[in-house]
Amino acid sequence: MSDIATRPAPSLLASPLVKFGLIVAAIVVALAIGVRLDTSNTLYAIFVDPFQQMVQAPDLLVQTVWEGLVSGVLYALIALGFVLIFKASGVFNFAQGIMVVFAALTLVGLYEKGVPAFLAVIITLGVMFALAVTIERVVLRPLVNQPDIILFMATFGITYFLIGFGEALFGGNPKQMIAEQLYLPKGAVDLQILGGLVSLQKIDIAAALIASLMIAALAAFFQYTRIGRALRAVADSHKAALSVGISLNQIWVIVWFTAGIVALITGIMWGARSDVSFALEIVALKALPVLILGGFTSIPGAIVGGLIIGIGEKLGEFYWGPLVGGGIESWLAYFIALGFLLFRPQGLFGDKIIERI
Amino acid sequence: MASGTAGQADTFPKLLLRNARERASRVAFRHKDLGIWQSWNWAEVAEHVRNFAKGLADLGLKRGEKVAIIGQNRPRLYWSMCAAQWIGAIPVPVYADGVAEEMAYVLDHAEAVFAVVQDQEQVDKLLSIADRLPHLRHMLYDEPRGLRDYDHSKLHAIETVIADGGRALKDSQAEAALAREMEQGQGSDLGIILYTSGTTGRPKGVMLSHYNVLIAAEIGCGFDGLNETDEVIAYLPIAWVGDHVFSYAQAMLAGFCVNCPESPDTVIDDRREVGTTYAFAPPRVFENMLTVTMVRMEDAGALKRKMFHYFLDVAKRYGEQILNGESVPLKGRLLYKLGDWLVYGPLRNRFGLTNIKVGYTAGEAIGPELFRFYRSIGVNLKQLYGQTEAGVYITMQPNGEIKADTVGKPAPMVEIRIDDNGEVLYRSPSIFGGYYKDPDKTAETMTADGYVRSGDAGFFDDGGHLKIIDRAKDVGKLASGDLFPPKYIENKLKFYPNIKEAVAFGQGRDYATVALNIDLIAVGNWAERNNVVYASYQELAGHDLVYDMIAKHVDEVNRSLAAEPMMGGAQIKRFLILHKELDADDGELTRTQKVRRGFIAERYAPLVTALYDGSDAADISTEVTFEDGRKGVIAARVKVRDAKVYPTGQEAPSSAKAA
Amino acid sequence: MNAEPINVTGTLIRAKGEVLLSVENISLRFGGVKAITDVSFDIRKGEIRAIIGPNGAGKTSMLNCINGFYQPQEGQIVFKGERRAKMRPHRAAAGGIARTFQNVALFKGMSTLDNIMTGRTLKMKKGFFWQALRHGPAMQEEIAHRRVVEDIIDFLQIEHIRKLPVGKLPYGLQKRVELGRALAMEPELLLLDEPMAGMNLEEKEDMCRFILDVNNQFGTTIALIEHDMGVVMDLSDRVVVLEYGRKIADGTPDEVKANQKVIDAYLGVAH
Amino acid sequence: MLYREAGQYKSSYASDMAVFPLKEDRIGIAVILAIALVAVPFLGSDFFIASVMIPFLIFSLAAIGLNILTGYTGLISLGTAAFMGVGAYSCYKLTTLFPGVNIIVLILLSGLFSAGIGVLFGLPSLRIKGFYLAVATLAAQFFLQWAFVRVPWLFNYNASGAIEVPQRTLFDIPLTGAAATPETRYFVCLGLVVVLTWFASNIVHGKLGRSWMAVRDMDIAAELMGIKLLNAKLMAFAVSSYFCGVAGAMMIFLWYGGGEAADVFSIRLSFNILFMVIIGGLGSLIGSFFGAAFLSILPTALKFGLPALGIPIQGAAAEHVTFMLVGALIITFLIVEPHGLARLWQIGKQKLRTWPFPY
Repeated sequence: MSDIATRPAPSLLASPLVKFGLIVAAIVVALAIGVRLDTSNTLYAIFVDPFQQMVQAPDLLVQTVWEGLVSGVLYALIALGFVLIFKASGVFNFAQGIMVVFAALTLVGLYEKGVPAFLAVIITLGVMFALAVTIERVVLRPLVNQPDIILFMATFGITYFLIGFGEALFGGNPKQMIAEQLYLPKGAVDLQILGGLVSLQKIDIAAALIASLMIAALAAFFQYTRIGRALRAVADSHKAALSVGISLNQIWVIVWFTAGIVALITGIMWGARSDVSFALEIVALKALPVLILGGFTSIPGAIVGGLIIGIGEKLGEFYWGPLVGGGIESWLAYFIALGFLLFRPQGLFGDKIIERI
Repeated sequence: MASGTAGQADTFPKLLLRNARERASRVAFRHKDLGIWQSWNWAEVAEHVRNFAKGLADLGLKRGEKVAIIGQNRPRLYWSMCAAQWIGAIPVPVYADGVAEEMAYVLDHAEAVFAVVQDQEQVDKLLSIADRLPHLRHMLYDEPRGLRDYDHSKLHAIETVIADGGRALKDSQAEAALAREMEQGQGSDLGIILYTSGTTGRPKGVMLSHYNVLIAAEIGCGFDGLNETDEVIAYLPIAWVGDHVFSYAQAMLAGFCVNCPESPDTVIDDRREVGTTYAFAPPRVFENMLTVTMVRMEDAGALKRKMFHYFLDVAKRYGEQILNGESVPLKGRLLYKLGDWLVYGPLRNRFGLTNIKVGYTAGEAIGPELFRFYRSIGVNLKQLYGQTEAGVYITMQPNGEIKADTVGKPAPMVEIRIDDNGEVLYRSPSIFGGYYKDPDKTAETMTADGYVRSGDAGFFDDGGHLKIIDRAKDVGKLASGDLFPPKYIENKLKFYPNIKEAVAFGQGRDYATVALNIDLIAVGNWAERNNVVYASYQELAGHDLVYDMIAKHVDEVNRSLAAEPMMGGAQIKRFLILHKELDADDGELTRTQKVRRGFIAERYAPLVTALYDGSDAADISTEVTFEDGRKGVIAARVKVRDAKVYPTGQEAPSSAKAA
Repeated sequence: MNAEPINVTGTLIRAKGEVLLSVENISLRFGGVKAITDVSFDIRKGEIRAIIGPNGAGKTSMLNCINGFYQPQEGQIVFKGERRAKMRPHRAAAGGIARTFQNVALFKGMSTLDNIMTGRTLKMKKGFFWQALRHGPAMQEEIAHRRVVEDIIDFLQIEHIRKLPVGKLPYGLQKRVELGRALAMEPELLLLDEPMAGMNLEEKEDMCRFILDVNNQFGTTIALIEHDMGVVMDLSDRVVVLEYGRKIADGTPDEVKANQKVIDAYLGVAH
Repeated sequence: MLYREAGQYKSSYASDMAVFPLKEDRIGIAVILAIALVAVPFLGSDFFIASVMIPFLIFSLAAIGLNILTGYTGLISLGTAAFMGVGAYSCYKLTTLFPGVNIIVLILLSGLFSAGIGVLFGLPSLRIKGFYLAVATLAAQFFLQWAFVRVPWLFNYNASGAIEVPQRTLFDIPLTGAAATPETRYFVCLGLVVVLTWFASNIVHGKLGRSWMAVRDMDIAAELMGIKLLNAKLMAFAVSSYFCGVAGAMMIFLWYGGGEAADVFSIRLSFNILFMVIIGGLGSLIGSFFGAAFLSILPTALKFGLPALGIPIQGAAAEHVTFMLVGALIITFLIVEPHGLARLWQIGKQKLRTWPFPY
């Protein structure tokens, strides 16, 4: 063996300082030229007006940020499911979104069949476990040692199967989440701040709390249990995990089940805010930009990324959206991620990407 | 026809010009090179050869001088033959894979002044023996690779010589002179000297005139109706008379296309690509193809294998009759059609024999099973018997009269006589003019009335077909005075796939016996199927069940010997299976894999004794050379079995049942 | 192919006059790790130059600098009289530098033929629309380059694997195909990173012959990294020895062999 | 078994480099074309032509487009539908701007706009690979989909927000619009698909195709061959988007009609085409056809096939079953043959060539 050298990832511009300077300079120049040519005050509407609004109505800003925060939490939860599986098995689980829907539908469906709410939760957990085992048996095991892209594609298959399966069982219509039966709070808390009224939904507060609790629990699980440590080991090396005495197959079942639990909780929270429907599948795609921001293997990254995307998206929609006809929520997250990719491809917390030659 | 052609175009250069006139744009030569079949039509070939001839002449080649040609089958090497003949020089093709020693002898004996070779390898070989070739003036090579830094004062690229010749021919006077030079050639001129590969003694230079070779070519072309649409692949040594006649003379005469393979390893693929219509191969080639087929089919799915063997059976039943144009029941015809679609057609395709009009095998005896297999799947395979001295053809199998165990009837224009000692003598217009610089040998071989002694013993069967038994000098006699043809017996045994080698003893003894080698692959397969466990060749060879199986083969051979005239006395009375494989490294085989009977008899004397003293086993220990050159000793106790002998002169009982 | 003076059988004279490439005081760091420190040497036209050294000596990094994968922090590389500060690999390729990799870097999904054809990319000029037609000029261009590629296939004796996907070929043949791909670029300077790694004796001999033939027939200048000292001593005209990213010796094989530093650093160590 | 290769030799590089060097393959292609040209339009019912053949052809073209990007160049895209949409909307704008120009020309031109947009969204591909690039293409998907609804200029400020397909004719035969018969639309589709497939085949077999595959297989070595990575990748985006754009224009103008333009170019369509490429076989043109046939015909076949077999299944249930089946098939395919139908086809062909031998 000769020396394996590493090659720095190519960068558009060598120094970040230069890069930043150039961008600022470009914006200033563009503004200067733009304002001069601008007759209908478009540039004013983009670069000045929104900030004026923020300052003038801070309560609206807080309200928007809060809403962003809440949807950010939910993005983060979905992303968390991705990260768990990616870390432990290297599979990029596209099906995480549909698992959320599926878990929520199962819960609601069971309740509608007359199962008591909390029993339904337990049975749903059982279903998620069964799903994890099935996926491990039917999909992952036969595909072991295949390239990542193949496994990625396989999760597309899982997604489609679950969509069909879920719709066949529970029908395609949106359903109401059984929030009350699960003792989730209802109504809103109105706060009088900054000269305005900020309305916080209790369910949102609960969601944020439960999400935090779950993340703490997961962290503890990874830190303090044998299985948790094994899971962390497997992320580094499969052999290391085997030496802890847990088979790879078991680990897969465990992470997929854990991701299933996360999915169920996400589903309950999300369902309580809107309703349970397959539209969530598209929303779940937002986890992708979250992951890009946070890095594919970092749990804190998933959370921070989720929050950034959630808040950024809401702010963008509220202050800039009307300028272009609204609805920019649908793509803004991806553009934020794209911008990030160009300058920090490894994400906020990711390791530096090194190409080997 | 013979005289007609000879009158107009009585030499090969003249024939070439005739082709360039009559079928100028038809492809004459193809060579798989650089990934595609590079082709030249007759006009281009004629042009090249003419320029080549001029180039050779300008290098100083004179009428009557000899040009050695060494290499694999390449268009330019064939052209060099014609170019030499153009100016009256005599091409001497030489076996390319021979050691430098052998090459030195031939080149020196032929007094070759030029050598046209294929590549660096041959150049190096010649350079290494240059001091022993005082006559050699120039070397020409086809492939320049690696020769860039060689001294080019006496070394030339063929391409350059051709180009130089082409430039010189721009001068119309030079052109006319060259044309006159060519016109001067006559059919009776010495056309080529072919050295026979010397299994015994030094190689002998067989001198054939243009006329001799042309007649030979005509015999073949007329016999099978070859014409300009045919395709042949040239892959056998250019120094061999067969290749010279098939790939040079007949191509020139009939105007068909000669295809040169990319390399010796790709012949099968290349043959498939070209789809030859006229083919020649020694039995070993056909045998290899069949073996590979059977081995590959073993890996096929059960259903497909079943289907395959079912249709092979159908072919065995009806195939040959259909090929021979005999009447076959409708059901057989339909089944054969189906089989043709499912099995035979694809098989012919894989072998590259889809378009085959006629294929020949010769050189050694071909196993009847093997022969019939190819015929049954619709390949018109035939045997011929020939010799360099005959300009190849002595006997051939006419369509519809093909029998596996004969070599056919006398070829057109050939007369055959069997001598008292059984030797086959022949006479025809294509026989050679004598051995080069060896009048004694010539006199020995040619009788006063113009017959040539073939050196082979044989007899005609009832249908007038010739059967070759063995080399005349090898056919011995038992103590009883009965004929003992060892090779004939050995070949009969070797036709069984389970038997790899056989050595027959019996000269001057009371009866004939054989020592055998089993074929480890074939018998190994059999062992696997029959749950016979073995650890080594030795163990397998000594196994009783193996002995039983081989005994059946010996029995069948005895039956067939008993049924033939004069052969009944040579039935095998006792046999044994040798404990080791005969090996060229141990001197038991020649390098061409022929058994050295005398040496083996000496080496395994205790076993031979046991064959004749009635004991049922004997101890033997032999020294062997391992692959890495170490020597060791193998010791074993070898069993001897008796075989049943049948009364002679009548059909052996129940042979049909056995088959 | 430049015209070399022709000599009597077997021997050859290489024109080793002008400097084709010179490396001047190159230093390369990865973060805090110094891969190469202040190394200078030159490669003359027509020679076979070996770069040797123990593992981790910075040999591959050196090649990577030469063909533009890495940009050294200090020093310069002068190629054909042109001093360059920054170099991208495709620019190096256009300038006439080809290379092979230590661990074969073939295009695994493509056939031998297509792999070697990619080496002709730079020389193919026909535009997109002709390519979309694949007739006329584009086809003629393809054919012309196919001819060149066939010559290389013939040269390297890989006719039989012409149309097979390279991914399934034995390692020795893959190395040969990779050499073929580099040759297809008709490079002036050929960088070979351990061309004989992982080969058996016979394959090594073949590869040696090919390297010599390339140098001899096409006049290609060759810089190679190799571990087999016998091969290095037989093949190369001059040898540069690296250790821990520094040059410790430079000269003819005999000189290098006799150098005490080299003996200490390298030859004494079993590899 | 059907192959008789003996005698099929190549004496020129042109014939050796032909896409179908074997006579049997050429015959096969000719037979398929003959069926497509004669048998289908004359024997097929209007329903078959309009609901099976036209969608199949259009999906095939889109799948070829994506295959160029994903299969040949190794760049994942989840924005196929959006690029198709660009084609459709460009075509609509072109028909209003140049009403006199033949619709076929406009469909072909509209691909160019798609190509341009494709290049724009392909720019990040120099820096990012794999999943990351998938996200970049998702940005394209959602942004463009949004634009189709929110930028009124694109649909000429129609109150309905829909675009309409005007009637356009060639030699007085209506090609588009309500008056166009399924047969006519089918012939237009067939012609476009055949010609564009031929172009695609030429490109992937030439220098550009080799460059793409080189980038896909080993980008570092490709760079070393003098292939400029950015150029090769952008070219892939451009060509791929062109094909998708034309397919999108065909989809609206020759199949759906304008009313649904805002809805069809959704992420789900992107996924569908991706599945076609995967099931068909990455890096195979013929695979694109297989994949498209499989996934475009499967739902129709289920919807009408299962009841015919006596399995009672309602419309919605059929859709659910289709989803499950597609999902299960994707997984099955990835497990059994990750290289898709094209590889199975290739193996089958190889078996036929070596018949009766197993290899």
